[in-house]
Amino acid sequence: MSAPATTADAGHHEPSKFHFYIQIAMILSVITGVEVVLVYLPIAKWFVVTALCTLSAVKFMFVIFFFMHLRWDKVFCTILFFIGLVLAGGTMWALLHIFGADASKPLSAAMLETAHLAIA
Amino acid sequence: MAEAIAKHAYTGGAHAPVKKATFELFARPTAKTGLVGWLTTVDHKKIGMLYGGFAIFFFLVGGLEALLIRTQLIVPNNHFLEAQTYNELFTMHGTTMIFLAVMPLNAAFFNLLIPLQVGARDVAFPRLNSFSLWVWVVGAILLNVGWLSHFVPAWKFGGAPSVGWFGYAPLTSKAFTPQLSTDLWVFGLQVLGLSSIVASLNFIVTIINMRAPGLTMMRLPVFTWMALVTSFLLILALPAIAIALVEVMFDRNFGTNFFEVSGGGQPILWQHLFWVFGHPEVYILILPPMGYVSEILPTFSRKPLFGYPIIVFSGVAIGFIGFGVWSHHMFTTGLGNVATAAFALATMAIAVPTGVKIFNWIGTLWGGQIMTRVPMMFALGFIWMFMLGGFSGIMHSAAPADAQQQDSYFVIAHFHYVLIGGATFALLAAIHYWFPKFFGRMVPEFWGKLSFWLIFIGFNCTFFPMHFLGLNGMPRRTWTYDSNMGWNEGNLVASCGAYLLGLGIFTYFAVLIWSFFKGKVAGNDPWDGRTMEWSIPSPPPEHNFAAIPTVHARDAWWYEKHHQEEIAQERAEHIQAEESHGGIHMPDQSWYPIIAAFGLLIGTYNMAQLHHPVEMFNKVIFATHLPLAITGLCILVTACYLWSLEGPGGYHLHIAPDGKVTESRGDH
Amino acid sequence: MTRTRPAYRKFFRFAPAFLAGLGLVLLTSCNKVHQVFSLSGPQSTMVTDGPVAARQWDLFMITVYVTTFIFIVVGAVLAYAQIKFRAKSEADEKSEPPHQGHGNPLIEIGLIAASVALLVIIAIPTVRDIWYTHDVPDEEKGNALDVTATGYQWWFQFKYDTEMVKLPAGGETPLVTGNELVVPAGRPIRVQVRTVDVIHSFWVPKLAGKVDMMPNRANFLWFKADRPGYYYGQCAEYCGESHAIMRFRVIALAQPDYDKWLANQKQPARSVTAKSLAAAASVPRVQFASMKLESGAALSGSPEFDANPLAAWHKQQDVEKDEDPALVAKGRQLFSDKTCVSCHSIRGHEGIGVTGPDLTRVGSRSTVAAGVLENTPQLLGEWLRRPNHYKPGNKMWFGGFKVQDTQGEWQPNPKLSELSDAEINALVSYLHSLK
Amino acid sequence: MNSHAATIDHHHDATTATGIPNKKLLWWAFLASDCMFFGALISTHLVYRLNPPPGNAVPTQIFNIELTSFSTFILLMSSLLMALAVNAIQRGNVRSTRTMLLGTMFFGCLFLGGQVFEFTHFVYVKKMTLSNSIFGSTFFTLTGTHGTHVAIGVLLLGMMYVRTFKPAQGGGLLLNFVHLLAVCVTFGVAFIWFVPGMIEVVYGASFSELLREHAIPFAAGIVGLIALIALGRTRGAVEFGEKNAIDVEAIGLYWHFVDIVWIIIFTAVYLLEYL
Repeated sequence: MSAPATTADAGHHEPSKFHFYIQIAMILSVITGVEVVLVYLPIAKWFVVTALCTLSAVKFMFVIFFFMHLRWDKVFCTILFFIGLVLAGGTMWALLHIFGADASKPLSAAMLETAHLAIA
Repeated sequence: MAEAIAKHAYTGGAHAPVKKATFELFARPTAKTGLVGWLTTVDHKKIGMLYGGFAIFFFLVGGLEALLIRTQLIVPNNHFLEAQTYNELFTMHGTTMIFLAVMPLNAAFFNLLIPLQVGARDVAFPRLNSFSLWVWVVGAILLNVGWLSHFVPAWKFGGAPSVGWFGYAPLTSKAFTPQLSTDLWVFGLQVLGLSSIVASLNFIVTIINMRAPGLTMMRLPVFTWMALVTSFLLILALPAIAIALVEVMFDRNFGTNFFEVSGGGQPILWQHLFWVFGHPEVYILILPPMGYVSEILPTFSRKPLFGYPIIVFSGVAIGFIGFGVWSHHMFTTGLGNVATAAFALATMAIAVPTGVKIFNWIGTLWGGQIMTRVPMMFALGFIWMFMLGGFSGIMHSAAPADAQQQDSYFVIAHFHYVLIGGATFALLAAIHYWFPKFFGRMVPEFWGKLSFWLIFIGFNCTFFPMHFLGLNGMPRRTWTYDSNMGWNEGNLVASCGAYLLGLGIFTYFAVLIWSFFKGKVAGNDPWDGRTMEWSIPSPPPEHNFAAIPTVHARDAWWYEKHHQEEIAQERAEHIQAEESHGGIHMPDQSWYPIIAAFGLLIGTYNMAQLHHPVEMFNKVIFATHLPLAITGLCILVTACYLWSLEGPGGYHLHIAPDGKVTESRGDH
Repeated sequence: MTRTRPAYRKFFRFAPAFLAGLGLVLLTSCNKVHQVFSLSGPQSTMVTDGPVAARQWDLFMITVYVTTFIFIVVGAVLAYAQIKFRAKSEADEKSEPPHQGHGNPLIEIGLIAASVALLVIIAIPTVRDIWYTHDVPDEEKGNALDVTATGYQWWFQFKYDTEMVKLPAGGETPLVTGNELVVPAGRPIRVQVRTVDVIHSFWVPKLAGKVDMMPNRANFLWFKADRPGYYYGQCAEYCGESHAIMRFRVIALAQPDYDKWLANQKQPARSVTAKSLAAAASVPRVQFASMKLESGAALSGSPEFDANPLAAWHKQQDVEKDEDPALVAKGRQLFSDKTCVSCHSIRGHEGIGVTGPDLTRVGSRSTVAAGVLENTPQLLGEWLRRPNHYKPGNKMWFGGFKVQDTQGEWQPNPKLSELSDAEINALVSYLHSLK
Repeated sequence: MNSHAATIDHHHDATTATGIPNKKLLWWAFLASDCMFFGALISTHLVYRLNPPPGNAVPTQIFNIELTSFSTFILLMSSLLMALAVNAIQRGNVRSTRTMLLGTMFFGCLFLGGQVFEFTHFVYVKKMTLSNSIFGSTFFTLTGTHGTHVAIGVLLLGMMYVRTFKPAQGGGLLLNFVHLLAVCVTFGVAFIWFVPGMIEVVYGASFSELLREHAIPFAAGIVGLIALIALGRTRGAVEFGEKNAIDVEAIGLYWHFVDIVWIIIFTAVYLLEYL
């Protein structure tokens, strides 16, 4: 597995991904542009939210798999990162739901005021 | 093959820079002993011992705090302590025992054992390891410096922190605890978190990447597996409390509204963020002890661990589910029925992998030849006590019943059964078990057993009655109670038990100190062990292994003991191969980790009192502590910069056939 | 691996038996065995007096049965293994190692399945009771009494949301009391729990489990007292310096008694008329100079009080026999002069403050200082004299606010900390006239 | 050196048990940890956005979406340059690596400058501060923490850039330190003063007035820039080479991570407010 490269010619470098990276960056810019335009379009809200989330996720994946080389690295790196990502996402999801529940609604200012007035 | 192994031994690998001198502000320290040797060490064994020493010190401090607490409660309406002092004591007892005793003791064992169990010469990033140790010391200082203001009036910290170990907002806001001690608590925990994250990253890389040839993940000793899971829990859980602490710090110093009720803040968010960290923290405390016990039981049963894969997977499962049960600490905060039910069921689910571990430990005993040496007694005590603690845990998962137990002495009983009966018993077992390995001397059996029984009886006398105190309605964190509540006898027994427990702990450590000087000299393998650390001399040499071992089976050393010729030949080849590659590569010591930690101390200590003027000789020198805080930050950054420039460095060891070790420096 | 068998081994062989014996001696030598082990203290979660607490206890007992069953089975196997497979002699320890077995997947899966099954036994009633304890059952909703409990550092305020009282200045407001919640027995009480400062928790163990008072949120709990009684409650969430003594009481009365109490509460504060002015010359009733209280003494609950707190509470409702109108009037004046009014409210008299408990009927309460001291003249006087001793850190100590001295250090307001015995005497007379 | 370097496989390290270089593993584990860090921060922000207290600030009246979109684009471009820097060093091209590192830092500075402008604009024009509303607290803390990450990234890149000049034969500590100082001064002045100032100019402020009022930082920036150019000349053989690719890649991972966090923040904090 550690067999040294038999093709030990001086020119054996990582193949350049220069143009590839430029293409990725262009795709990312275009997606960002689409996102900004999207929020101003008169389309159904649920559709825009879904589209925005999807587009962001696509951008996210492009960066981690290409710019961050996950695509070419050992799959363990991907697993490692996704452990954190999934736990963070899950925690966020749970927190938003807990705070979204009826039982968790904060006291409105009006209710607070009556609470204080009643003492007097 | 030999080439691969030789390369393996060389931690820097092909990427390590060629050693070039003359690029250093300080001469690179080379002293192996003495103060400089210890302060600049990068040797995982020395760092482990420093962790252990500091941790045992704070363990005894935390124990003393507990004894003061129990003394105050020995009779109703006692005035031995003032309310505020008592509150400081229980806050610091909890904080100390968790962050400054059990966690660093586990870190000590991680440091001491992981490289030995995976067959490596050191951890993956030795200087980073030294950094996390000294950063931990900084955190310990910040947390405890408040005690000084009880003795030196000029230090106006307002006593030690008094917000409870989980510092529920808004009690931590400036309106309710204006004292500096709360700021120091915030920064102290933050710094300890940094230390733990850095250390854990190091252990993760070490365990995953530095395994000896042949040591597949499913051959890893269980302790190392649990260390891996724990390290993952630490890096994933600590960020939550880091954010929560940042928010409290901002609330206190910069007027933000995260937990400020008048500004629309929701203090319950602190509880969520705290327990998102706090519940995995419980497993951070208990998983390594499960690892010790899983090493000790097979050794003294002379049998492999029963159901190794299931023990490993249940450890991983506990780690994962542990992130989904945090709100069971908050059943009484009005989460809503659905959330309460969901967290109650998840909590019950986590009992399954925990139970599985107990079944497997019993399976390990079954059919073995049980030798009841002291470590084994503590390990068996662990199983019994941890089982009881687990049962009261299941009782808490029934949320409506928990509404009566939450914040009562029943909870105190529960978590002390888990953390003393569980974690501490296992740690005491581990200290006793590995003492001969790291100090080369045996602890006498009689005194060990005596201390076991004192601790066992004292512990149960202290905490068993607390179940009943809780059921009888005694709330926790109360500095006094009335005589008509039916709590007098329970508290009296508990306090007496606490003194007995204290006596037992004292005996235990006194015997250790005696053994360090006078104990019988131990051989390499006094217990007939099964894992790789028992294959090397006691205490282990600086380079751990003369030759990096090749692992052929799960209990690597047990296998080697039963295949001696084959192994001897393999070893000789490895030594030769490594010597032909320039000898054993060892990393250089460095000043920068401790200097960086010093910068952090100056920075955080002054950040904590940011808005207070700096006085010296009764004169105000600076209007705020900002200049000093920035100075600390600059020291930290500069040290990190120089650290990155100096490079890992290194030197080589050469082992002569007669075992004599010589050192060489310079290019290879 | 050669070891000689030391003689002490025998000692440790008998250690478990010794341990059991010691435990037995401890148990039997205690002369209050019954009292200790019946766990029937005033805050017992075990001897319940209402359906919510009863449900919670029953659920707890289910968990106890299940875990005890597991403990007996697993413990028996563990104990058996420990004894059976113990190396009996040195020869054992040095003999061939036992079979190096690695486990048995079938046993493992079986045990996992069994654990899951046992947990389901707990899970079902847990989920059922989460819903039951959360709110008053539908069929009883119409009969429920709504109360708001608000936590302060370190006392409780209770507000009867539907019981309105007329304000002297006109308008009406819900009835408010402090530290003692009087409720009708047999009716469900729905408590909204609030806080004005830090987190507190409302806990009356005999009636219901606790619910936290979360800042900026409104939590609910409900309970029902099965019979008239005097119930002890306590804050159960650490809330600062005097958390330990942030106590309160729930007094459940039969409906007629409750109605009578309510009618009285709705009246403005009682004023002592001057009809017995002639008696004003009589000696002051309470001699504070002779009062001796040990700081370590148990303060709340004299033996008579503990024997029947409900009766003591009823007795407390009666007007004091030999009131001295002059003294009461002096006390009323002092109540204003000493700035008490800025924190305490006495409906119909001068008080207007909202940061301390409402004192409109403080004389009829069975305790003062949030359940710390029995409301006798002596103890009320003691409380006025040294509030910081009985409740460290409380606001009354420094008169609601601190003042800065010349050094810039914050000191208590001297107005309150300088009460003379005569002044305390008058204040106590006044406060005890408020029935 | 070159023949040895030729055998480096940048996706497999034979000295480790998994083949992943230690540093790469460390950074990926750290990023997993950082996910939780930002997860907690973003949760805090969203919890308060979804349950706002009455009288909270209205984000759409405060935000300047054009500027933020531009910042987002800038950060994406910096990510591209970072990827190119790694690409260059993996091919042993130290010169190109330096250029790309400087470019990454430059774009990073543009982003930070935009944030400095945004913050001052919000505070002084829109009157939203850290403490006067819960939205201010969560918004400034979240984006500020992200900005701090970017700033640390620029500092790390600066250290890496300076390190590429470390002479092969050793020594040069003082020169190296001066070089780092020049980096800090130039880029510090750029993002704290110059970039936000330029944005003000774009929005109509007078450039000459800006220069007159802040002559000292401008001068400091110019001096720093000259020093940077002067010190940037090639000075003989350097130690830095293809074998250091892992170091550049590790910092690259961090930099890209900061970028993806911004991708999420841009959507969750900014864009979704406009619906």
